[in-house]
Amino acid sequence: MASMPARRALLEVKDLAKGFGFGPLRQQVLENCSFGLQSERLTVLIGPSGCGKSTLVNILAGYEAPDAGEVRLLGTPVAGPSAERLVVFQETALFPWMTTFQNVIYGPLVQRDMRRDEIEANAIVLLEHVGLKDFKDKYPSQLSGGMQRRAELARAIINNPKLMILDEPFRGLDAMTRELMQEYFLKLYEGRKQSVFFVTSEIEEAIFLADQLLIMSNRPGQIIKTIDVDLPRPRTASLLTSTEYLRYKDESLEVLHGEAVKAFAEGSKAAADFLEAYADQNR
Amino acid sequence: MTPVAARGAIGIRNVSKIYDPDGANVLAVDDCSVEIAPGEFCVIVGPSGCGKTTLLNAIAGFHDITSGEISLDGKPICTPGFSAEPGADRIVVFQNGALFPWSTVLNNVAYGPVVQGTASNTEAKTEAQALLAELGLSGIGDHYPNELSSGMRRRVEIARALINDPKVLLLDEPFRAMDALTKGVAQEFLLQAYDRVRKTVFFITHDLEEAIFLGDRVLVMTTRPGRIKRTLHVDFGRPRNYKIRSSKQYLTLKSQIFEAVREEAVRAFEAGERELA
Amino acid sequence: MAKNSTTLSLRRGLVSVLGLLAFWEIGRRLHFPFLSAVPAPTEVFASLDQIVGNSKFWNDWIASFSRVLSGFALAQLIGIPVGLLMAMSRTLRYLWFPPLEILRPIPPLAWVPTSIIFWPTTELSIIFVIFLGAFFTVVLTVLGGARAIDERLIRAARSFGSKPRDIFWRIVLPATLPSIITGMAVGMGVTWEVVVAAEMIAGKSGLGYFTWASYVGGNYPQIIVGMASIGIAGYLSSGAIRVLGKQATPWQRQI
Amino acid sequence: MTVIETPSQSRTAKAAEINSLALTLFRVRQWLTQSSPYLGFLGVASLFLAWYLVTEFFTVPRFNKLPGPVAVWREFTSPSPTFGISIYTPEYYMHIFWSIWRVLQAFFWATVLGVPLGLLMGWKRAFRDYTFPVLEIVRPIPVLAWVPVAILIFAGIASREAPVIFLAFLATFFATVLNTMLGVESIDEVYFRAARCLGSKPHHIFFRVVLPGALPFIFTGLQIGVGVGWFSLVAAEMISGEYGLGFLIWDSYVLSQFPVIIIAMLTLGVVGYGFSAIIRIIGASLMRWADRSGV
Repeated sequence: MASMPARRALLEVKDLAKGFGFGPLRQQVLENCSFGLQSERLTVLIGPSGCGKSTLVNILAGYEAPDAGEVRLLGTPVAGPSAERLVVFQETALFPWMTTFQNVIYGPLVQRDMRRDEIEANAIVLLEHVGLKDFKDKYPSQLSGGMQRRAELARAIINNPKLMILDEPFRGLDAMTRELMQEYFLKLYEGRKQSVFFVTSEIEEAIFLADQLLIMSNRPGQIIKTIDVDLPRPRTASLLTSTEYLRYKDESLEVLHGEAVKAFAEGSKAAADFLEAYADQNR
Repeated sequence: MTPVAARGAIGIRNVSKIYDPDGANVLAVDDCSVEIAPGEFCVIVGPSGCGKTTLLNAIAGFHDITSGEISLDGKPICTPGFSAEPGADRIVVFQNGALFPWSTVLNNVAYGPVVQGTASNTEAKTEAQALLAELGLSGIGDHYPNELSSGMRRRVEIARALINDPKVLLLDEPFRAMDALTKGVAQEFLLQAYDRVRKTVFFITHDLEEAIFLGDRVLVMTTRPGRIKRTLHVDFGRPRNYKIRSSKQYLTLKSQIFEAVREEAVRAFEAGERELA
Repeated sequence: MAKNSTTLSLRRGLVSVLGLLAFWEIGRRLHFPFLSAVPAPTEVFASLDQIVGNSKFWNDWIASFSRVLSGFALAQLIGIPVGLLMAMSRTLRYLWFPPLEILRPIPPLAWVPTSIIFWPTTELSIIFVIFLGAFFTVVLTVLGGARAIDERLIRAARSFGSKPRDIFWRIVLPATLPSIITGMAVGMGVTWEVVVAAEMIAGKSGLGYFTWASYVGGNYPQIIVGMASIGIAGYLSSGAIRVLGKQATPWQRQI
Repeated sequence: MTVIETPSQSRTAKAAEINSLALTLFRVRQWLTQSSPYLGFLGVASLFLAWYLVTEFFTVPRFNKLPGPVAVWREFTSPSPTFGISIYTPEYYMHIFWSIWRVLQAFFWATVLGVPLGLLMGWKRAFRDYTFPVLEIVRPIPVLAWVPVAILIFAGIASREAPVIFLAFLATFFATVLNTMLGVESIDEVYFRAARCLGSKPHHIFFRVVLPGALPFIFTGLQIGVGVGWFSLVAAEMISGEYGLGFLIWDSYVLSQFPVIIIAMLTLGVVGYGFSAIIRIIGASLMRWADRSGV
């Protein structure tokens, strides 16, 4: 792995561990999971379904506390959610009762550190940038899947988070819309100095977007391989048929396929439902 | 060598379909013609709204067509004003799954033979048990569908179709809701079930990768109104496994129609945005 | 295709309703079992002009509506905050839910005697029983709605740095609005059930009393007029709430 | 030729067993350690305490006319109660029996007539067109507005039971029909298509898709129906009954035997709660498949 120029480490994760349940039903979801994120780079995490990716996202975002290990953002330990680490969820989490415009201005509005007209001006510029200007007074239910995703990206970007976390944002979109959304997202990312932590289970998507690729093992999840993807930027669709892209795909496919079969075999929902049941307790 | 199917030839000749949702008649499929040979794995790929589901529903007998004719082994099954009753000779595996949530895996698989009267309740159950075992699904017979993962549910649904030995298997984006890794393994399951007893397969999808990996022939559809834009013959030979995904030949095939598919995707993406907004 | 199928079902509906009325009329005339004592549509219609003419009848409408509205409004004013409080704070929920669960299954009308004993006037006692009927419905529906908010929306709001008051006013309240409206619509239905019975048992005025008095006074066609009026009044008030509800939740209207 | 072998098949089944037993154990432990049971107990205790303070201890004006918990308890548990109603007197159980017996009859007829009607209305468009408008016109009329007409309808029959049961039946019937119809309409079209693909005849579709698919809604309808039926029964008994808890409440009021009113009210609450709990349990056991997927 070529030695990368020493960039300031944005986020350090050391020996994270997280489990649910009790006694014989103890389900270890994350086990000594460690990695680092460099600032202004697009790091992609890939792993089979049920390997603890979403749990890791919840810990980084501050919604859940790990059982062991720690997460430091620019040296200071992370505690609870904050606008420095914003999450774009899998299914849309736009507020259904607010229009697109009200959704986008929500963050700066509640932080109350900018005048309202300034916030609204920023929002208009951003909506123009993501091509949603003439949908600003529409409700989320009136937007297509692609448009909802773009509105959600705008809602996060307007707060200039130090780290943007995306938890399989394009899952559920059909393959074609997904490819176009990936290009769209890259255009947005490559235009700004933004550190991104992107979680996915699609190999093609991971390599197409990533500067650095982290591969996670099956449950209990930990980082088992790191690949530096130095494909040229800006990345275009034609890249998908180039040989280097193919090489990276082969390299990660080898590791991932074994993990996928294990996850697929263990596919019974019984364990997953137990975790869900545990989650209800502390709501 | 696995037995080549002698039946299940689908003839689609100049088929068009106009929908009339409250007056604004929409041309969904425009003059499509294709002859699918018995035992052929034919894949239709295209953006949403390109009429691929309309074609599948017409073959399955859920609605008629406005012009043209669809025949199965020479017998017309769908013409303007007429559509043959859906039946066990052409079974659909639906996009979000249609296992009866209220009956166990075993009763689901045994459903076909029981209602058709081709087997008694117990005979059907033993037959179902055997098929499940052969497909590596033994041991989950008395589970309910909601207790299984999406990958497993999809395999049971394919088994539920295969037990009736249909002439044609119609698959409507069966792996769409799955994450990529589960999807890859589920696709391999379908291929191995296909190799077990050759059947005509009519498979529709949004995903070009999936189309090339699975199909003998790939038809690219245009955005509404749906026309067959390009045809691609895929001869990887059978059986196939995930290794071919990174083979040179796979990539050249993909690049051949990548542009054609992308054009339609972009048009649909823009149309979709306008249509919905 | 869609257009003529709605006219078809309309026609069928009309046929079945008219058929039923005809059957009722013939049944009364030919003294079918069960129908012989029930006044026929024609008799009811004939008695209409006499009733609609006198103002007492309309006073009964006003009496019933005023009781329903006061009891209902009270139930919303107290019930909605209680429901929201129970959703927001777990201790309150654990504290208040069991007592509510004990009182809820007791049918509101079982409270009529106790209410008469307790309250100075019968008017107040009827309004109290109406209040009870709507109160339990609203509290439980609002509680259910507030607790069913998608966890990710709360988490997203917290990530943006929302203060607790932002979470309540900008997230919990709007998200619960649809279930508040459902609670009101269902509650309104219950209040009409209760007011009719309470007026029959202990009332001196109102549509329920009118219907019962018509029976006691032997003026049977008026019973049907009373029943129809109560049905229309109930339908109008629930309908009004649904219309208000649609205005208050524009995001729910599918384009 | 085995497809991707899944060694874990037996493990999944075993996991399911451990899961449900240990899960309940875990839940009980969780429940005990948390504050919910103690707070709940505190809530109920404070309700009864407030009742006691207001009626018997401080005898606040207005409240003092109501019987307090101690008086009610003493009456309820005394072998020779002043007003003849306590756990020792057969009359108490006779009233309970009458009320339950009436609700059971109403519930039976509402199910026998309501469920098939609801299933057909949900399944066949034509059937729905003929029946739904009539139901929609009659439904808004509060059940108790029917009391006078019910008496007239059943005037011919000697027993005064018929109108009371008819009223409870009406309430339960509407709830059952509408919820059953909703249940059928909630079944995803894809299950009808899948069944037709597999060669089902119409009667297969009715018994193997329409009925099971609507089952969760049918039980919701029955549960609401029992609640509403119980509600109407009490009023009907108050107005024109001879026995039953509703009658007991009104009769005790007229004879100003106030503690009995409270006894009858609390009994109504407990028996009503028991009824809907029984239906919930039957429903849950019948629909194991729906418990987690929340169809």
